[in-house]
Amino acid sequence: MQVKEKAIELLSSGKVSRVLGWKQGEFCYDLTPAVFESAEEVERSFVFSPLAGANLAKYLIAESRKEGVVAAFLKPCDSYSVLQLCKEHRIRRENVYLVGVPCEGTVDPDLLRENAKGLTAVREAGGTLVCDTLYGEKRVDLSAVLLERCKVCKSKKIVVFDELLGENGEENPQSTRFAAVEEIENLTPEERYAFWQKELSRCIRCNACRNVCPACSCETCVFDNAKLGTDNKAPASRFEEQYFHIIRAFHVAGRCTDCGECSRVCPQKIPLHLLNRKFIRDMNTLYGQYQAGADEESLPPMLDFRMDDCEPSAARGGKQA
Amino acid sequence: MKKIEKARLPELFAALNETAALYLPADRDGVAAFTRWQEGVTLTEKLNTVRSAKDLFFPQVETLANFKTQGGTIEIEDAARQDEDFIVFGVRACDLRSFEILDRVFLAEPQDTFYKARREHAAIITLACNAPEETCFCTAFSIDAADPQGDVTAFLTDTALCLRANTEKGENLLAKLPLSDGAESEIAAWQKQARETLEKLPIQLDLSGFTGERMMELFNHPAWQPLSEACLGCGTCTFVCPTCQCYDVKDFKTKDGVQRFRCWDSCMYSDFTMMSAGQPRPTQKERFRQRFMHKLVYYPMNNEGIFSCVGCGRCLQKCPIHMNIVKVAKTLGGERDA
Amino acid sequence: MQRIGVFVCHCGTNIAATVDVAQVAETLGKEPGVVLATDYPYMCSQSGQDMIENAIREQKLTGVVICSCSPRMHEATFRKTVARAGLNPYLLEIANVREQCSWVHKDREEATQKAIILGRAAIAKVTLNAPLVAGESPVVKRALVIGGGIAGIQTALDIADAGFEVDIVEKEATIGGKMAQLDKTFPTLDCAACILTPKMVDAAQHEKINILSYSEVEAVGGFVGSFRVKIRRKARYVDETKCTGCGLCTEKCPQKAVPNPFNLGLDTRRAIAIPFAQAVPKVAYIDPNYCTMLKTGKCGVCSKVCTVGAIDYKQQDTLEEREYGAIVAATGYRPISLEKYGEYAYGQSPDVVTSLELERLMNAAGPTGGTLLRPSDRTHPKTIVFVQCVGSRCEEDGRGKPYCSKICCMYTAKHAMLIREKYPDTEVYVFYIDVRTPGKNFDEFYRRAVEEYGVHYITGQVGKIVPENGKLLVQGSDLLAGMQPKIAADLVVLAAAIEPDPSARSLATLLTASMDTNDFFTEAHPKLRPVESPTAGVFLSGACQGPKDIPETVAQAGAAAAKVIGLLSRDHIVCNPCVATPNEQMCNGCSSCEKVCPYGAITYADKEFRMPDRTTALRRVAQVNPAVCQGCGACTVACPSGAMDLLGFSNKQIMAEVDAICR
Amino acid sequence: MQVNGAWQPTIVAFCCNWCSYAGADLTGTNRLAYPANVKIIRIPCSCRLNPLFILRAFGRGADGVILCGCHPGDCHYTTGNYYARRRMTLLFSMLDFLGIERERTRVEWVSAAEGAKFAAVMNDFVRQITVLGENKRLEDFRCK
Repeated sequence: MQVKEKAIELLSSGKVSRVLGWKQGEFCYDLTPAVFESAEEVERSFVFSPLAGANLAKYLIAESRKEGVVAAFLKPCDSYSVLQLCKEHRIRRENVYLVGVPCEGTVDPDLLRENAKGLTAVREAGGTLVCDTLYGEKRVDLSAVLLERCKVCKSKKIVVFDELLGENGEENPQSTRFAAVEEIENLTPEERYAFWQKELSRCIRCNACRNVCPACSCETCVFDNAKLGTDNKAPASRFEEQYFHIIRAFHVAGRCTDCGECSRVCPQKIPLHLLNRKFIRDMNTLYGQYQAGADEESLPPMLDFRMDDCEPSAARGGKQA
Repeated sequence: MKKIEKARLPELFAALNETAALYLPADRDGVAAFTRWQEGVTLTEKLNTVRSAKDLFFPQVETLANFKTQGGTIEIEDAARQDEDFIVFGVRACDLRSFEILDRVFLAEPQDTFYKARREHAAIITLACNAPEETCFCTAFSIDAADPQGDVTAFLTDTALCLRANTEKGENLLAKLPLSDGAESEIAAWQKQARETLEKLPIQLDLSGFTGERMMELFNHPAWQPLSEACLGCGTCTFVCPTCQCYDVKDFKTKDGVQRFRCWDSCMYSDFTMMSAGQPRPTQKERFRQRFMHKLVYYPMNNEGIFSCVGCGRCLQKCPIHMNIVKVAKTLGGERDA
Repeated sequence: MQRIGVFVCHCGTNIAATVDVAQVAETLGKEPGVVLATDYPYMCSQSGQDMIENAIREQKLTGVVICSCSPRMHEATFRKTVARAGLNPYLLEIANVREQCSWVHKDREEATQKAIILGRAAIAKVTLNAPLVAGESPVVKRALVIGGGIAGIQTALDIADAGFEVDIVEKEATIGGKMAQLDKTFPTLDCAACILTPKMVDAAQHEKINILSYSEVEAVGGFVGSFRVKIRRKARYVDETKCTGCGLCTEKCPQKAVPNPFNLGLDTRRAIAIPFAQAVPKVAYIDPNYCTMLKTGKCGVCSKVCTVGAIDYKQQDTLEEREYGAIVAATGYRPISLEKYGEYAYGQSPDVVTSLELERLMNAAGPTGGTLLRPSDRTHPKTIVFVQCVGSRCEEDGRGKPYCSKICCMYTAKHAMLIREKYPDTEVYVFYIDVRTPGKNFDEFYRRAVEEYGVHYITGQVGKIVPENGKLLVQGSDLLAGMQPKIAADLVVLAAAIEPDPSARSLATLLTASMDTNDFFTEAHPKLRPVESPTAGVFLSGACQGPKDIPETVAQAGAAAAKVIGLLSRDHIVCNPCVATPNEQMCNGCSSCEKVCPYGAITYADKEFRMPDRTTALRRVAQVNPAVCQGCGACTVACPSGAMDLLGFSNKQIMAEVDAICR
Repeated sequence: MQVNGAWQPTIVAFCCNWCSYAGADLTGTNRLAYPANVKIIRIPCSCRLNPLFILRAFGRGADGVILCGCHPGDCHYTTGNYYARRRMTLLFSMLDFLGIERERTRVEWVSAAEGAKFAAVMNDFVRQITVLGENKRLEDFRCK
C-alpha cells in the first residue's frame, strides 16, 4: 500500500506535520476525510481505495492556513481543484505538500450497495470487487459501479504536485462527459423543462452540493446572506430550487473543474454536474477550450472577452421549439 | 389477520385510496420517496425512503399565516390545518418510532396545532422488515423491526401481504378493504427468519454511556474536534433524519403582504439560530456536537431516557463525508469504562 | 424610521397632460415610510425647489423622491436642492415620469399607473439609500490635444495662453492639418497659409506647448484629472534635435518616385522629405516604404549629405507615458473615398478630381505652381463642372453619409469664383441639390459667384460622367429647365462628403468616449455641453464632433480650451461617490473583481480578522481606490459572494426596485 | 400583471445610464410611443446587471427581462458591455437549457442617439412576450 506508506514516511521524517487523507469507517465504503498527525494514527486507520471518492481540495483552504506543512494526497480530479484554489489565492501553496496519486476511477457506494445488498466488506481483485454482504459473498465488476464522473473521466493528469506516486496520466480529450448535456439539448424546450422540474423538484436544499464544492468556498454564500436579502433556506417555492442551482452554477462557471462532487453527494441523486457541464461546454464552444484548474495563469472565460464575441441572441440552451 | 395476494397489491392500494388519500414509498426517478398514490404507482423495492415519513407530519415548508396589507391596515389570515384523513402505508419500524419522538416535542404544551392535526388525521400502516441493510441499527434502540405497530401492521411475504390491525382505526380501515382471512401462523416463520437477520446486523451499539450524569464530560470530550473536522456543515443528515425537528420561521414578502412560513433548519448550518449578537455556536465543532449531544444526551435527559435516534441508517448512507451517529457513539461511548 | 417625501412634478402639461399627477401623489402617499406626497407645476422652478427644501426641514425628511423629468436632466439640480436643506444629496431618487412615461404613453390611465409603479420603485430604492460623500482627487495641470490641425492648434494656444502646459500629439510629420492644404478660404478669399502658418509658429514657439509630431496615442488610463497616456513616437529616422530643416537631403535623395501626400499624390517627392515649406516642426523624415537604405541597406545618400549627422537609420519607435488632467480630441476629418462612385469616373480619368485636390491644383505651392492645369495633359481647362453632394445627404444607396457635409456649398462657390476671376474664358457649371449658405456673409458670397462671376448653377444631379476623346461627357439633369443637359467638360470637381478621420474610432475606444453612428464624437449634451464628451475630462474640438468650417472650428476650439482651463485651474475635482466597495467580512480574496476592473482600482491586502470562534486570521481582501473607481459595477457581478457592492446602485437597492416594479 | 381582468405582461428593462437610458430619454423627447408595460431600471453599466436581479424579476412576476447597453466598443467604461455580453449569453443559454422560454430574455445595444431603436425594440419585445404569455416556469408562486 504505497499511499499509506508515503503518509507514514512523510510524518515520521518530519517533512510534514499533518497528512490529509481518508479514514477507515464502519464498512468498506464510508471513508471519512481526516487529518492525521502521527504515523501511528495513519497505521491505525488511514485507508486509500477506489472508495476514497471525496475530493480533499477544499479542506486545504483551512488546513493551509494553520501552522506547519500539511501533506495531501491528490487524485487527478482533486489536483485540478487544488490548482484552481491556488489560483484564487485560497490555498496557501507554501504550506501544503502535494502527493499525486494516479487513479483508475472511484466507486459510487450507492451503486455498489445496490449491487451487493447488505454490504459489509470489499476486496479488489483485478477489476472485480469481491463483496461480503449480510446475505453472502457477491462479485461486482468495478467498471459497473464507478461514479459517473469516472465513467467519463476527463483527465488522469495530475496538474499540481510536489511528488508523484507512480506515473502521471494524460488528459482524455475523448471523454464523453458532454454527451448527457447534448442529450438534454436535443430535447424540446418543453421536454427540457419537464426533465429539470422532475430532477430539481427533489431538491431538499440540504446544501451538500454547495458545501462540498471546492469552488463554493465563499466566506458567506449569497444564499446564506440575510443582509443581502438573497438568503433562502428551503425550497418553499419551486422557484427557489431553480434560483439556487442556476446562480450556484453561474457563480462557479469558469471556476468549476468538473470534479463531480456535487452529484456524488446529492442525497436525492440530482445530476447537478449537468448544469456545470452545460456552462463548461458553452464556454468551450463560444470562447475557446478552457479547463478550470489546468493552470494558474489563464484568464477564465467569465473574466475575459473578445471584441467579436457572439451576441446573447445567439445563446441556445438546446433545440428550439 | 387479513391478507391479499402480492399480485393484487394495486387493487389494495386503490381500495385504500378510496377511503382516504394514500401515501406510500415509491420510486421517483430512482429515489424512493413517500408518494401520493395514483393509478400506476407501485411500492418501492427499496428498504426505505431517502426522506423519512416525518415529512408527512412535519413538512419541510409550511405556511403559518398570511399578512395582507391594504391601504394602512394589515389583515392576518391564519393558515389552514390538515382537515382530511390520509393513510400512510409502508412506514418502517424505525420511522414509526420517530413519530413517538416527534410527538414528545410537538404535542407537549404548547401544542403544535399543525403537527397535531396531521397526526390525528392519519392512519398508519407499518411494514415489517425482513431484509435489513448493513446500515440498520434499530436494534440498538430496542425496536423490533420484524413486528412494528401503528394502526395496521403489514408483512410482505414472497406471495402475499398480510395485514394485522392494531387499533380501532386500523380495524375500521381493514374492514373496508378487499381482503381474505389469514392466520398469525402464516407469518411466524417469516418473522423468525427476519429476527435472525436483525440479530446479526453488523452495527451493535452500546449506548449505556450516554447518560445525563456524564453530560458535561461528554460535552467537553476532546474527540469532538477530530470527529467534526471533516463535517461540511451541510444539512443532509438533518434533512433525512426522521427525528430532527428544528425549524426556522421566516417571512416572505409577497405582492400585497407577507407570508409567514416555517422551514426545516439544521443545527449544522452556520446561520442556525443567528441572532443580532451572532451565532451562538461559532464553529462547526460546536454545531456538530450540538446535533449529537441532542440526540444522545439532551433529548433522553428530558424524555425518560429515550434516545432521539431510531437507527434507520439514513445518515450513514447519505452523509457526503460519511461521518455519522454510529461513529460518534462508538468514539464517545467507547470510553465509558476507562 | 423612514420619513420620505414624494414630490410629483406637472412639468407644465408635459407630465400632467398624460399622468394624473394628483392621483400619483395620493397613491404614493400611502406607501409605507412616506410622510408627505404632493404635486406642483414646476418642481425645478425656484418656488418648487423652495417647497422641497421647506418640506425637508419641516417634515424632517430622511429621503426624497421626485417624480419628474429624467434624472439626466435635473438630478444634479435636485441634489443641490436637497443638500441646501441639510439632507445628504444622495438621499434623493428621481422617478422618470416624463421621458419614460408621459412622453411615450398616450393612455392617461396606463401612464398614471406606470408613474405610480415608477414612483414606488424610487421609494423602495430611496429607503435603502445611504448618505454618500464624494471624495476628491488631484488635477494634473497639463492638457493633451490629440490632433494638430487648426482645431488642435487653436485649443492648444488658448490653453497655453492661460498658463497651462499643453502637449499636441499629431500623427503626421507636421502640424497644420487640412487647412495647410487649402488655397484660399471663404468668404473672405484670404490665403489659408497666410493665416494658418503664423499660428503654427506661435504654437511651436510657445513655452507651454510641446509638439509631439509623427506620434500617436497608444493607450489611455486613469480618469479626469489624472489620465495616464502612452504615446508612440514613430521613428522618423531623423534626429529631431539635430535636423536644421535645411532640406539638402530632400534634394539629394535618389528615390524620386514617392507620391507626395501633401499634394494628394498629384506629384511626387523624395523618400526623405519635409512635408511642406512651412512645416512645424521643420524636420525631415524618411518614409520607410520607399527608402532604399531602409529596405535594402544600400544607399545612405542622405546620411552622407547631412552636415549635422541627423540621419539615424536605426531609429526605433519609442513609447512615452505622460500624465494629463484633461484631453482634447481634435482629430478632424477627411474626404470620403470615392471608390464606390464609378459613375463619376473618379479614378478612371485623372481629370476628375476632388475639391481638396483642386485646392492643391490652384495653390501656388501645389504641383502646378498655382496655374490651373488639368492633370492629364497639363492643359488649361476651358469647361469645368462641379458636382455637389457626392456622398453627402444620401445614405440610401449604401455608399454615402446621411448628413450634410456643410462646407461644400461654400468652397465650391469659392472655387468657381476664383476660377472665373483668374481665367475669365473658362465656363463653370455647378450641379447642386440645394445651395446652403447660412453664415455671416455666406449668401452674399454665393450670390456674387452667380451674379458677378457668371457661374452656371444647375439644380439637379449628375447621372454619369464618361471620358471621351480627352473630354469628360457630363450627363446631368436640370430640374428647373426640365432638361437633360450634356456638357463636354475638361475638368470635373467632385464635392466629396467629409467623414471623421478613421483614427477617431480607435481613439474613442481608448478614451471611452462615445461616438454617434457616423463615428463623430458625441457631445455630453447636444445643446448645453457641445464641446464636452460624456466622459469626464475629455473635450471635443473641430470636425471630429461634426462637419464645420474654419471659423466654427476655431470658435469651438476656443470653447473647448475654456472648458479645459476651467478644469485645470482647480486643484482637486470631486469624485463620483457611487463607487464599488468591498465588504471585507465577505470577501474571499479570489481576485475575480480585479481582473474585470478597467481602471485598476482594485488591489488586495492581507488583513487580520476576528473569526466567529474569537480567533484572529489573516485574510486576503479586496481594496477599492475610490478616486480611481468609476462605478461601472463589473466587479460586483464577477464577485461570487456578493462582497463587492456598488454604492448608489447596491444589490439591495436594485432588487428593491425589481420587487416594486414586479409587485 | 392583471389589468381590468386581462393579463398584461410585466417587462423589466435594465438600461445602462450612458447609452440606453439616455436613448430611452430620447425616445421620450421625440415622443415615440411604446407600451407602458415596460418599466426601466437605471444601472450605471450593462455589466452591473447581476443574474440574481434577472431571476429575482422573474420570480417576482416579470414576464420578460431585457438588458440594454451601449454598443460593443462604445461602453462608457470601455469594457463593461463585453463582460455583460458573455454573462448574458451564458445565462440565457442556461435558462434555455432548463426549458425556460428563450424569448423571455433579451439583450439589445441602444446608443444615446437611438431613441427610435429603443421604441422599436420595446414594441417588438412586448409583442413577443404577449404572444409567449405569462411567465409560469420561473415564477415564485407566492408572489401571485
